[in-house]
Amino acid sequence: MAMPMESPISFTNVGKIRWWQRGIFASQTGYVLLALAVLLVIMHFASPYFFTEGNMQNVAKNFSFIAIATLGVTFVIITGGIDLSVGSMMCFSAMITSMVMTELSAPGSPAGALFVHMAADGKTVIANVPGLILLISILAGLGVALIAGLVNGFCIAVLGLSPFVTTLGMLSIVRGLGYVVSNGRGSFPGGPDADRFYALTSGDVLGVPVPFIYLVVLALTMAVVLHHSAFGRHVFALGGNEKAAELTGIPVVRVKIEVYVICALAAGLQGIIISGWLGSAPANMATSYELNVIAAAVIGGANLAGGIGGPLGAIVGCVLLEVIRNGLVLAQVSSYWQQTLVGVIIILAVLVDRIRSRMS
Amino acid sequence: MAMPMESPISFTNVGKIRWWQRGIFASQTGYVLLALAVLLVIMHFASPYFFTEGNMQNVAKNFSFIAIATLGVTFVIITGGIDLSVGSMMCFSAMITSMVMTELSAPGSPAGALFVHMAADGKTVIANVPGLILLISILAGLGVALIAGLVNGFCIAVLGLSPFVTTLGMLSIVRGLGYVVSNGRGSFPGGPDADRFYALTSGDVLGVPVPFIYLVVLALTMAVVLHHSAFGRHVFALGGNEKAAELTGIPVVRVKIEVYVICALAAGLQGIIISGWLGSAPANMATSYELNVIAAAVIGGANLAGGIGGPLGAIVGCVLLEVIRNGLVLAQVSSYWQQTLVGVIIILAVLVDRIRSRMS
Amino acid sequence: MAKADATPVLELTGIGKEFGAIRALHGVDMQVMPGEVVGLMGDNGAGKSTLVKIIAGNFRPSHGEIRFAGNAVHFSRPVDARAVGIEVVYQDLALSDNLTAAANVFLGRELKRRFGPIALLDHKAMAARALELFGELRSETRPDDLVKQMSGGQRQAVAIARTRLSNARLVMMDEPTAAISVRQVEQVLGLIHRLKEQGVAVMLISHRMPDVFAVCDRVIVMRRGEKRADKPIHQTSPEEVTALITGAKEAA
Amino acid sequence: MAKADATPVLELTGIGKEFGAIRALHGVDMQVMPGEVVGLMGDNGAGKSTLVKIIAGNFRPSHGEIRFAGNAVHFSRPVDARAVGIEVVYQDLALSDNLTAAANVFLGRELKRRFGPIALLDHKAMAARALELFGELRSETRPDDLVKQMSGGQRQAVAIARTRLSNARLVMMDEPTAAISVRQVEQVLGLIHRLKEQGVAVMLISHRMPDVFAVCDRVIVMRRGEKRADKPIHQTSPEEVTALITGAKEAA
Amino acid sequence: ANYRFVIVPKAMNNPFFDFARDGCLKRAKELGNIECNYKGPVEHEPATQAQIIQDFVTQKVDGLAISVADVAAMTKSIEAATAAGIPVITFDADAPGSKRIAYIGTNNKEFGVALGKQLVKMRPDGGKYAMVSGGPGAKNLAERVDGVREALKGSKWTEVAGSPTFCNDDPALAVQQMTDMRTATPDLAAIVPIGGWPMFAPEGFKAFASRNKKDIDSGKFTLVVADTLKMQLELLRDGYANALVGQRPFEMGEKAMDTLLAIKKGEKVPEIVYTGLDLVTKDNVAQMLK
Ligand SMILES: Nc1ncnc2c1ncn2[C@@H]1O[C@H](COP(=O)(O)OP(=O)(O)OP(=O)(O)O)[C@@H](O)[C@H]1O
Ligand SMILES: Nc1ncnc2c1ncn2[C@@H]1O[C@H](COP(=O)(O)OP(=O)(O)OP(=O)(O)O)[C@@H](O)[C@H]1O
Ligand SMILES: O[C@@H]1[C@@H](O)[C@H](O)OC[C@H]1O
Ligand SMILES: [Mg+2]
Ligand SMILES: [Mg+2]
Repeated sequence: MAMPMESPISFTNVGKIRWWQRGIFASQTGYVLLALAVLLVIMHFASPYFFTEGNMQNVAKNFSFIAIATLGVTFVIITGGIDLSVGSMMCFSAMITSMVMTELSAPGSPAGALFVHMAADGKTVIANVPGLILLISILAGLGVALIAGLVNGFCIAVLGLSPFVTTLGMLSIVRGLGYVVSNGRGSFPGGPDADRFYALTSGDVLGVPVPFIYLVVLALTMAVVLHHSAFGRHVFALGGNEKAAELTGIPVVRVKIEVYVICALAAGLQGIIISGWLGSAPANMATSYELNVIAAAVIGGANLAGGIGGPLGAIVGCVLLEVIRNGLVLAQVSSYWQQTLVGVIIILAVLVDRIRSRMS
Repeated sequence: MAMPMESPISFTNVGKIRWWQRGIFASQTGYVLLALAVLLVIMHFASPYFFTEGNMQNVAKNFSFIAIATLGVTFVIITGGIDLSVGSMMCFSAMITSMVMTELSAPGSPAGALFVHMAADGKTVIANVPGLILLISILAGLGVALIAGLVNGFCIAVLGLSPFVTTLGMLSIVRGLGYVVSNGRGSFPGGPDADRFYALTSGDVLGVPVPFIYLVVLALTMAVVLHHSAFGRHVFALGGNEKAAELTGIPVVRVKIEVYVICALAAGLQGIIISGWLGSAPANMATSYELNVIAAAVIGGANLAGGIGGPLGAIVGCVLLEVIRNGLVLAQVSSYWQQTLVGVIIILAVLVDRIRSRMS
Repeated sequence: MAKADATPVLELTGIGKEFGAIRALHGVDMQVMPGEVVGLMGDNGAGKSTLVKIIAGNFRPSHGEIRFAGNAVHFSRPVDARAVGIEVVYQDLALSDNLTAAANVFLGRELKRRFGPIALLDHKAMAARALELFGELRSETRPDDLVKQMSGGQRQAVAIARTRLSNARLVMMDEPTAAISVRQVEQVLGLIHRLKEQGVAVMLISHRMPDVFAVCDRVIVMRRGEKRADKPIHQTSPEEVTALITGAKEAA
Repeated sequence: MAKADATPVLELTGIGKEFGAIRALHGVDMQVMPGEVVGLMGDNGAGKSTLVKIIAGNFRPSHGEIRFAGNAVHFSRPVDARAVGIEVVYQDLALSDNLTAAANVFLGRELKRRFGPIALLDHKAMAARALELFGELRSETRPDDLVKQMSGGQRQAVAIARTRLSNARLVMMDEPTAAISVRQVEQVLGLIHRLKEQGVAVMLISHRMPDVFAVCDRVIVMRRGEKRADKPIHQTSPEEVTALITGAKEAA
Repeated sequence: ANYRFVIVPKAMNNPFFDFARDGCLKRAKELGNIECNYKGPVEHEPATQAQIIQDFVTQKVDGLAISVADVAAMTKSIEAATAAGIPVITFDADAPGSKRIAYIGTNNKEFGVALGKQLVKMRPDGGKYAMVSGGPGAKNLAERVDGVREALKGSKWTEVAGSPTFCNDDPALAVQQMTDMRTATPDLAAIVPIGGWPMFAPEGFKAFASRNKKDIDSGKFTLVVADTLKMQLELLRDGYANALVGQRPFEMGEKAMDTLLAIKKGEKVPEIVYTGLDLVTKDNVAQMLK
């Protein structure tokens, strides 16, 4: 029995949504972008060197250094969770990568024997397959991140622990393990693949720093995943109403575990890249970066209550933080005042978003 | 026209709630208390020094040092907010108190002339009214906390900014101002009232450390305010459903500002007490304490989503963190493993609460 | 019934409201007299709840003027509307899930006992009074239970009980009987009758035709944000109202 | 109508549920046949929604057994119940406020288009199908609007539209017509008729006596967690059911 | 007798203190009858350090060697420890005026002066310079800053606004700050980090130095850096810096054990032991690396 339609449903009281009423123009991200633009102009007048090519490259590199981790934590924030372990995770993955690289490259060691041998001159060390050591090292670094992410996800999704407490515990656990494995010393990338590693992490392609390229690729991927895949939709649904998501048959546990794993992997990758640039993975690397990373996401428009966020916002937040930092040094503001100004500018930047609410 | 009652409303399908099904026995706080008891037993076996009088005093003093700030932040958390500026606030209030105390006690200075003068021997400095300098100094320290709290509250309640971003900005602002006013050096209590100050902050009464006494008084007050005053009820209502609270005519803006002010004042008081015990208010004092303070509240059962929390939980959380810290040092666990164990124990402690959910 | 020459409790002129591109309300005029029960009907999305929220100070109108008891008013927050004597049962109930039923009923108007300079909550008195109010509604709702754990109808009873606390001059009920059971529906209709007798104006929003025809003096029909009809109840019929709601009949 | 000797779609034996000290359900037995429409009525707090949630895998029963299509089942999560063909319209609707109406309708069953190895969401197809479903319900609900911004009735339409996506064997509707307007009520009742014709079993929870008597084959009355009556609709009357609900009549 | 001594750094996350720890462990092993514990706050935070000291007082350890995070705060803690009969010495960062029995470490003022003098020696022509410091709270670092300024007073060197920057002991931040300062003042002629932080990130430091390589080689940009950890020496050897002035943390650790043991045995110990400074340039770097 098909229903006969009396009259087609029409929406006579609904007008056209103008372009400036939707999408980015109606979001916090858009308004923070506006604040950023204002800030750039101010910085330009504060220091003639701000807009030099060298400094722009520098800014691009520096913000890419926390932006990848910010992309990861944005997934978690959209589900309404939080991950405080990103800073420690960066350090630990970086450390494991360096340590494995060094270990596999030591001709004498048991593991090293499989990968390297002395050349005839008794000096040069040659790897079996070029790049193999590097690959294994990076996989090892990401592997530990994967495990930490799984543990976070398991505690939160399956055991139902609070994300704040769980990831705070993980912050401590992972940082401590970093001290344990390196005996407090941190570690350095070493061996025949170290140069290849440096090229992959701190080189540039046609003047564009490689971390920036990774960032762009990852951000685009994230945009597609969030808005055009079922997984992404479930991530948003979880943040909107977890109970409803559960009732409508979304695999809540799986999605939650996945976001914490993504976040840990992003942090791990971020740490590995930073250590390549530093040439070292010190045991105190990225200490308390978690606050910066989460702040960047939130400033860019992600909502800690869940349900809102995206890659563009994450990046805008990171750029804003880096421009403030870099700009204040360039403007030769006294170090004592710098910290105060950073705080003030952060608040002013998000305040711009209020213009939108007031206008509508 | 009064309605005739057909039959009195009765609840035949409702049994009696047994004592172990309600109140603390049915709360996370109760279960974390259980975890704490287990931990105490373990520590007793791990170190003979743990249950000595000296160490117990020590533990009591140390946890009181963050517990007052935790009480404050618990108010904020119950409304569904967060305050990341507590650590910086502690430092800044302490610093202002010391600086004012020193300034007012300097016989030569313009402000000092009003309060102190040289004795006949040209050496001893005498105050007009004993304790007046101390009072004014403490009020000055609390005064700056009040202002910071008002600014936080204003930005969050009136301008509608995110609590995370606002208080992160304030963290930076207040810490920076501490550097600015002390020229990076910090300050320490001085003058004729310094000894009185030390007695009030690090003395003991019949073997009980005074900070512990303050804590007990404040916690009891807080319990009464939360559960037996209209303000307390509104704090819970706000955390349960802010929209509904607004619709039912609760002065949401005022309540929000009040909780941020309470939180800042508690942090300020806490900082002043710590500086009395330290005998100094260094510029990097209490760096990153905010995470410990928030963690203590959350471990004790406060819910960052709002609507749940209380003084007992705040205290239990602080005791747990301090027992872990102190216990691991006493048990002579390697410093490098300590951090890892702290994380593991934090997670295990909240895990105990899951037993409850599973059981019911 | 209200006399024609009395001052209306509520008078709306040209009320309009846009949400971005959505015109939720457009040029709505209406008057409500003291002691009058007005039924507000209309299709889903017609703008009824939006109108209630505007009157209650929850949204500001994009256009138009509100007069309450003869004076122009501009409520900027719900508490302002409450202060002049407007009580509302919201469609989404506006309950704090983590509080008990009694606490919700008394939210913002807690009963207190003074102990010298301090006033503490009088839990017992509030629980007793709430039980009484639920009894009046014939609802088996336990005052000391958390609202989170309650059934849909129990929650609605809590929201309705709230309006009984103050001496309101206008009570607006947005689908108060949607979730409640047969006998409580009777009680709510009875309650509306009593309010009317006390000279309180009532605005009832409902999709239940029989309820509206049982208690209302006048019915207003909205369609896509506009007022399509405003008639004394005895000059219309359920059939006509249905036709107006669905748009089969354009106006009356 | 269902034949007596067919296997019941759903069979409950001795279902009980306690929440702490509250006995929400106690010893409930019932059977639902394919193509049968059963009305579940009862006072507020009688345990209707709790029963629905137990069948849907949202709570586990404290006592008793559930058989679905002849087999004992133990759903540990709602997705398990959905997998065997149970669709539910929850009383609180279970919508994600930050998603659009179309996204909510298709939540967990998104339509996709394959691009080589990857499958991306087919936004257009979902919006079109959702508009169609809302049209069937005669509801003016815009597929691309956020659910957060919708009126109570529009939200309910979204929740009802969901059940139309799959080939369910049992559809449970917990007060599906509470917030919707007259003409949509007709459509929902029409929908229930069509489901019945397709052999789908329907359980309708409602406080609206006329609706229950219009579509149900059988009515079950609950009171304080217990089943008080289970009768073919033509052997009872609205008056008797009302008496059973209020407790004026103990059982039938 | 078996003694349990504890060495308390300002912050465990600073690689500098790893050397003090290693020195301490080595010496403890050599001496045989003592145990060396290493424990401090993870981050540089004085209240936490004070709590840790108190825990050790409770445990009645046999001696404490502290790198003081805040002078006033430690003065009180040291008093408490002394009252409990535990001898206390300081290393790396001192608390003069407290009840500590001895200080073992660098004369920080002189350290600063040495850094400044090294700069003047290499570049008497002068120019603009900037400093990088760790945390604004640390007294030993403040003394170094004063020392540098004192040495450069009357020379042709002028300090730029915004100097010193504080990297909070974060190597990455230290490099970023150096980069930014050079961008802000393109004619900046020298940077003097008064601790080794930027070089603890060798590749980051290299990247920065490489970009300014031309200026470094032509003597237009000079890097005089404090501390002489191994990676720092390598960087100097490879031409990424002009000079290093180093302290001897390993020796600090060793001497701390000796001194505490001597105190326990009732011997008289000197109140101040300066462990000395190493001046390293291209000329002697190879030798230092051995
Ligand atoms: N906050 C909002 N933002 C955007 N649009 C909104 C908002 N609130 C309501 N609307 C829109 O305004 C229109 C009127 O909604 P309203 O809630 O007033 O309808 P209603 O008449 O109460 O319907 P119902 O009978 O379903 O409750 C709807 O189209 C709705 O989508
Ligand atoms: N999660 C819960 N925790 C504790 N008690 C609960 C919970 N859910 C329901 N209850 C209680 O169980 C009883 C039955 O509730 P239920 O929601 O099943 O009633 P209902 O028949 O659907 O009522 P209504 O017609 O009002 O929707 C009520 O007394 C309610 O307070
Ligand atoms: O001595 C210094 C130490 O105190 C600091 O914190 O780290 C670097 C060293 O130069
Ligand atoms: Mg409505
Ligand atoms: Mg129900």
